[in-house]
Amino acid sequence: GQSFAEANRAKHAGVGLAFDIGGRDDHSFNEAAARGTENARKQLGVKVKMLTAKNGETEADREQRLTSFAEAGYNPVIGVGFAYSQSVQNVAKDFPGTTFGVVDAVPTGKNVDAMVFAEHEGSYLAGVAAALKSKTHKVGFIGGVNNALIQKFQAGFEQGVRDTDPKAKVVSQYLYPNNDKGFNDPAAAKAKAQGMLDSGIDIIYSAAGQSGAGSIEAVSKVKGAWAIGVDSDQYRQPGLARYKDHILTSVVKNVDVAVFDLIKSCEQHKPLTGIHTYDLKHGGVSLATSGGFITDVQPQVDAARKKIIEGQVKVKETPKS
Amino acid sequence: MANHDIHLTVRRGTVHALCGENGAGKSTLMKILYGMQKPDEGTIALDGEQVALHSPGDAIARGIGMVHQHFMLADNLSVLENTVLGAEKLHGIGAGARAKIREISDAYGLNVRPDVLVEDLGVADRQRVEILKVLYRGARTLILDEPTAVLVPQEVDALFDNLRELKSEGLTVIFISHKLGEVLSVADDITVIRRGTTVASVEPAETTPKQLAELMVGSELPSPETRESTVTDEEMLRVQDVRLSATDAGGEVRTVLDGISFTIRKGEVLGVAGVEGNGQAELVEAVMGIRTPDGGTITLDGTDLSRSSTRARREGGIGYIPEDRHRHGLLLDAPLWENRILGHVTERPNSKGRLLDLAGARKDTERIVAEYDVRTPGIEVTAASLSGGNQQKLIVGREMSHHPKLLIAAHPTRGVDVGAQAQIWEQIRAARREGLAVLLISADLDELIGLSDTLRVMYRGRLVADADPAVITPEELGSAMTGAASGHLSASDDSADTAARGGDAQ
Amino acid sequence: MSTSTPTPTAKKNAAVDAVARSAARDKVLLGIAAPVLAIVAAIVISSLVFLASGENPFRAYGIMADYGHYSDSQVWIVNKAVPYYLSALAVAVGFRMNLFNIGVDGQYRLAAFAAAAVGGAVALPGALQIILLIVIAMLVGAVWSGIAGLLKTTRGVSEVITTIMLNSIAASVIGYFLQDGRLAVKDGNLLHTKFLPESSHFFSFPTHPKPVEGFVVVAVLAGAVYWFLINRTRFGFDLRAVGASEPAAEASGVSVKRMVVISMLLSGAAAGLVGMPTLLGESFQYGTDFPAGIGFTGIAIALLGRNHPAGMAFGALLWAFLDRTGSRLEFEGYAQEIVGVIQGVIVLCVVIAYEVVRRYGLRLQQRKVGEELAALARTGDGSADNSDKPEVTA
Amino acid sequence: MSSELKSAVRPAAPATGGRRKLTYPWILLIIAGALVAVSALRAVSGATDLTSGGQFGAALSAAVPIGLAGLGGLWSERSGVINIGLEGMMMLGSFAAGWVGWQHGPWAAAAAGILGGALGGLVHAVATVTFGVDHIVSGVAINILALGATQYLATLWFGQEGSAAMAAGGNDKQSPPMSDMPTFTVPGLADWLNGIEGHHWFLVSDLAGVLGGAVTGVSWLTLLTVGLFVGTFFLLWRSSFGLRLRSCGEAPLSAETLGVNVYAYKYAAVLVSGALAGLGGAFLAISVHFYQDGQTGGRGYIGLATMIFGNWRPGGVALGAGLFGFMDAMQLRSGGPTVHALLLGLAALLAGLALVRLRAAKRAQAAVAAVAAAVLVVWYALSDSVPLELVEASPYLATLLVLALFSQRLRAPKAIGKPYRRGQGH
Ligand SMILES: Nc1ncnc2c1ncn2[C@@H]1O[C@H](COP(=O)(O)OP(=O)(O)OP(=O)(O)O)[C@@H](O)[C@H]1O
Ligand SMILES: Nc1ncnc2c1ncn2[C@@H]1O[C@H](COP(=O)(O)OP(=O)(O)OP(=O)(O)O)[C@@H](O)[C@H]1O
Ligand SMILES: [Mg+2]
Ligand SMILES: [Mg+2]
Repeated sequence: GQSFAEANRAKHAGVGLAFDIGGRDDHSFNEAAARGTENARKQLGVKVKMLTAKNGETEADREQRLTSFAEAGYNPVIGVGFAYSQSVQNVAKDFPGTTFGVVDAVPTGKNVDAMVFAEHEGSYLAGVAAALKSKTHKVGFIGGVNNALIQKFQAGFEQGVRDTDPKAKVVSQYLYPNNDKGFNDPAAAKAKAQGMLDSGIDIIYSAAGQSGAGSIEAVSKVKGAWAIGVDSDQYRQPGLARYKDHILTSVVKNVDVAVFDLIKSCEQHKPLTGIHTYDLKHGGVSLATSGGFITDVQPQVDAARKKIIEGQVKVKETPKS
Repeated sequence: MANHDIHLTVRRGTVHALCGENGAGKSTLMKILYGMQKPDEGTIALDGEQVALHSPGDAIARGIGMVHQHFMLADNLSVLENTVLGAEKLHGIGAGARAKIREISDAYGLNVRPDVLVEDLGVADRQRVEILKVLYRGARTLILDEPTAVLVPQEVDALFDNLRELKSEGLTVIFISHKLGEVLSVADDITVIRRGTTVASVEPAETTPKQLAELMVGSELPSPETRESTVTDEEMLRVQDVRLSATDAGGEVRTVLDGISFTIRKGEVLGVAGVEGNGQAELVEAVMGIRTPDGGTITLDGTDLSRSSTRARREGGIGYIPEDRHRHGLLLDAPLWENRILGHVTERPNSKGRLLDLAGARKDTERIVAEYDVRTPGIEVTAASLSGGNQQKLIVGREMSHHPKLLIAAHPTRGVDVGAQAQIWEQIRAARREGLAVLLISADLDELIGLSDTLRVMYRGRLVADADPAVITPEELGSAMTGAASGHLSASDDSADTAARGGDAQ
Repeated sequence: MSTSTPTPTAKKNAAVDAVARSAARDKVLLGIAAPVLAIVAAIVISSLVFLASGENPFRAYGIMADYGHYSDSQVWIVNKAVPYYLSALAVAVGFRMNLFNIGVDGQYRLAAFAAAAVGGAVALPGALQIILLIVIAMLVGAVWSGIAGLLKTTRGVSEVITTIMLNSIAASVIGYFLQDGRLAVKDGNLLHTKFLPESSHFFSFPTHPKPVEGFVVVAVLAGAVYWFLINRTRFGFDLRAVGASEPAAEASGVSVKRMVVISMLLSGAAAGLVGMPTLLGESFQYGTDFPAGIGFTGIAIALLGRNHPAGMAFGALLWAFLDRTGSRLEFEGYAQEIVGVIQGVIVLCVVIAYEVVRRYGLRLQQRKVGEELAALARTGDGSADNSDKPEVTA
Repeated sequence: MSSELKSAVRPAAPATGGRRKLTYPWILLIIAGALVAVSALRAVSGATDLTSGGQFGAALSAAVPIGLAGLGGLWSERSGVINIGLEGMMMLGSFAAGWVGWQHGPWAAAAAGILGGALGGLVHAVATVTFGVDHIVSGVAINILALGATQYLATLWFGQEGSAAMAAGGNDKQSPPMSDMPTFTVPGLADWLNGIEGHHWFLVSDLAGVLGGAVTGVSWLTLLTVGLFVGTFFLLWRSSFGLRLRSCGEAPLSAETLGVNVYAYKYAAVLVSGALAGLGGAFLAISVHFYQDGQTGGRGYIGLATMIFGNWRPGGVALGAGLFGFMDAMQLRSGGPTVHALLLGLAALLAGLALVRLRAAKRAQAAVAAVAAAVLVVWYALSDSVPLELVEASPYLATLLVLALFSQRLRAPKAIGKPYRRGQGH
């Protein structure tokens, strides 16, 4: 019969945002991306449509989602999360007139904007702060899933700690070797953090999506211990309001900025394409200061930041094994 | 319709026997009395008062207790637990109940130990637990549905002593049996049921077994008697020193078959007697290859089958009529023609090579249905919709169609009505004339004595005695079955007369 | 043996014909009754759910129907249904003999992973490569489910439990090897096995705008093989016999233990195919994002399709259709999660409806047989009565 | 009838290898032995977390949801109904807990979890008891339905744009957070035990660790769970209600003839089963303060495994759940290194097994065990950690191993999974 595309040709419909499994309110990068479109809606007056991935999706499911956006005339179409890497690359070929964006991945394509972040650089700063604030000289890192992305967080954090306090010990552990459950299991993070705290660790940096709430809670039960948040400024998250006095800082990934940039460029008919790295220099990542708990070490943190921006310090993307 | 126009009056403090052929509706009637099934119409009055029984609970509350045709016991619970179940209010579930059980057991000589697991009990013990369960509830009216079917004569006598004891205490007993000798010996009144309706009420003193039999089936009872011997010298089956042990649920290893040896010749029927649970079922399964013995050899017509699979044995010429046709003989939800394939899927006309021959199987099923008089409207109906007798005829037809050298028949006529019974006997006899060897297991001693050329008695996994069916009586056989006698059983002086022999059957 | 025929043959035949005809009619009617009953119930319940959540069910159904009738949607649906169907076949092989292979999920993932690892390392020419990979996948799937089969036959452990455990263990095994430096390569933030060479790409049908995956042919073939195996071969009869009654099958000469192992192996081999359309037609590598959970969907579809190849094809398409419309519904402002509710309701309604209809059918048939025989006996009068007791000697 | 009688065969004399029954003194002895072994292991390997109070506390809270699911399975299966829908019932429980909890607090959440799970149980009972659907089929269907329903309702109730729930921190996949469930710590005792534990004395410190875990910061729900286990034992094995319920799983037809309303007891059992699983789900939600999509993570299935593992007895289920909890807590808290120490323990166990088998003259089995033990020792010596994947898989491997070794000694209720229809007994 007739194809859907033929039946539903449309003009400019707005921005299409396709989330990863976490969904728009994941307190993490999906949420940040949503914030970016929200800003665009307010400032540029564009319409926004958001769709969310389901568990156990296939490549085809993601392609279908992106295709339905493009067919309905949405432009740009943005996939949030590295899972969209392949599907964006595939679909972008079929819709040369549409600009596609993807967060955390670098697919190729003439009409594709790849937005990647220097998580390791932000994590380095968190390492500096942790090394300076730890009284036991033992700090911990909890990763949700042992994949390449999370390893960037680990690598940066470990390097930051070591460069600042060579005596300090960093214990890095993952909740799951290879299972997305790791971003979704606060109970596991809680137990893991508890184990770390029991062994004398007093600062824990968790890069574990939603699971992070568990480790923050465990930290909040121990006097003098600090948690370091990730992706968004977790001090300000309503769901974590109860523990905010224990959130030292957060490594913020400004996905909203990247998304906003892309939308704006499209509105101005000069769409961004190619790889755009949002690093420390370009304000793509930063260390949150809410709560003022790191005010006392801010000078050292700023110094480290400067060294990275100037290239004096090169932050590694993979942890030393 | 299972029952219609039933009229039954039972006097208090008597033993009232109910008899009728298989499927006459006796069990159905008793289930109605016990509240397990609802009558479409009609009334039940107890002590002159009309009662409505909606569930067994109602019946129990009115002092009716029932011992079912098939044991209703939970193996994994103790005797105590089985007894107090549903009647916990009476004496609790602890010490009080235990004391009460001992009391009842002593009062009626039931000899029941409250704390053993039921699975560790033998048949007669289980029977007594069933009776105890009823008495524990203070029943004044006892219904016993074929309580003697699995008992040896001595155990039957003991049971009857128990019943007389109960009667003398003023209890009422309704007793169901088709063993007419038993009925006449224990009953005060007799009611006969035929095709779901009461046909007569008679006084035992004024009735002979022959009259009773005619009332039951409308004609004379068939007899399994075999006239001339067809036994040849050619050996068909040789079983030598077969041993088998099994691990039970508690992890304990038990010897189930202990050095079993026998031979069956062409044209011979070897009957094995024994109380159920003494290893007959295991023997059959060992010969069929369903169980692997620990040692010993099984040779069929000169071929050693000890290591062969069940299928190879079947292909080698063993026919099998299993004792539990629903569990082992049929696929109840499958149509008749698929049931015809069962067990012979590798043979013609059921298959060609590795493929099924559906047309061939269907056609042959039609033939079996016609030839063996299986009452069915067609071969596409499921086996479950046939009556038990017709299911059995289908099985017999199926097994006979492959011209077996050896037929293993375990309780071939159990639960089958007299008409079908006669047919099955006749078919076995006919095949035997053509040289078939038969291994017959049966709890019906008359059938066993009547059909067999040779008799062996099995007790605790061993063949302990042998007997000549021409002279042996059920009583003697029974005493060997309980382990009281062994070796070669010869006829005793007074029991050789035919009156006693045919007593139950005629 | 040949006793008197109970009734005149002609009369009996007529009666038999009538019964056979009415039995066939009943069978068809009952066969239709169950799915109709289930679908009606499912629609009613789903509508209530829509209404309760303040949505208009008819608009939603309209959107779904509208979505389903476009050609490109149909391509999406067919492609999605193929692995579902294969998974259902794998489950059904077990179901036909009362084995619950809950482990199809682990089996197909491990199988696809092994095939991907091998495929990334070797490059045979032409079709050989594809054949090699499919064989490897089927072997690995079979071995993994075979463990459950062996544990069941040798140690008496329920396959339900072992396959659940094996699912988790499979995930760990894959996790161990799917690491940089072991069998995986790092690609941006993803870890996956090396890309398969061109020769491993399965063909596809060039439909517009997206192609239909060629694996649909394999699925149809697998369905046909399944049907033939089960219904037309001795092996299939043995398998069904075990499913219908284990003791009866054992007594009939089937080695139940052997059948358990063989059918677990077959089921696992079929499970090995489940990941192939994705691997050979879509992703060309096994990565951390390889789809999981199709094994569980297969259970649902086998239940929907009553283990019948055509029924399961319908079930797979229905499931895929519902999955795909979820995205469309979300586009139109509904919560796509409603699809999960509809799917769950359908499965529950189907299993209940089939059971109710089955039981009713059995009772109906029993009564009919009883009546039929009673009628025969009446018309057959005295002769029938006599034939009950042939040639009795007292 | 013959099938019922088969087991009645009594031989002249019991043949070889009668096995001793596990009585309570024996079980206590085994537990004590295990403690000694573990503390020896701790001393040898230096993996102090093996017996720390924190480890046992974490083990306890990891064990509770699994144990509740297993206990739920026990109720249902003791009445003869297989319950593979435990996972779905847990999902309903955790969802309901999240839904009620953020507005009314954790106790209300626990109650809601119980109701939610019981609702799942009700569906299972209707399908299996009333309609006679195959138990496993119905269970699978319930798991699918529960997943769909909770996900859908979460979008409506937690993630609706502009709703109060969303403002309170809820979203499509997660409920707004609820307040803490109170915990209790026995004052004095906890600190004292903690102090002893710190000394790392052989056995004494280990025992202090175990006890410390049991008296420090324990959720009241954990205590409730312990009560439920004890209560279940007394209710099912020491009361007439329990006798009737178990009789439905052993011999429903007999129970029916004695006036037991089998349907009612099966319904009750399956409802309780769902309620317990629901409470297990609620425990998960309460301990992390919110419901979350995918929160149950297969614990319902694990619960089922512990039930079989525990031979359908509450003590066994508790033991199984404890083992799972222990492994789980260990891999989460300290990962590879501590599990690494267990290699040595396993090697010792296998060596022991080899000796026992050797004495029973089973050479081949003894050899296999000995070789395996040697391999483990070598592995232990040559490495200082085990792969995370192995740690993750260890509970499942342990279950498989136990079932493979001891399945013959397990005894399921006799009529389990069999269809039962009132008035259709013969
Ligand atoms: N509800 C029913 N409607 C019609 N027929 C039924 C019904 N229930 C049972 N029957 C049939 O009624 C007949 C009587 O069965 P019943 O079990 O009462 O016989 P019985 O006299 O106890 O036989 P047996 O000696 O074998 O125990 C059987 O053929 C049975 O199939
Ligand atoms: N509701 C019913 N109405 C009429 N006939 C029925 C009904 N239910 C069952 N029947 C018939 O009753 C018979 C059921 O067979 P069943 O096995 O109960 O017989 P049975 O009495 O045990 O037979 P046998 O005495 O030969 O063992 C069938 O012929 C069936 O068609
Ligand atoms: Mg009867
Ligand atoms: Mg019958």
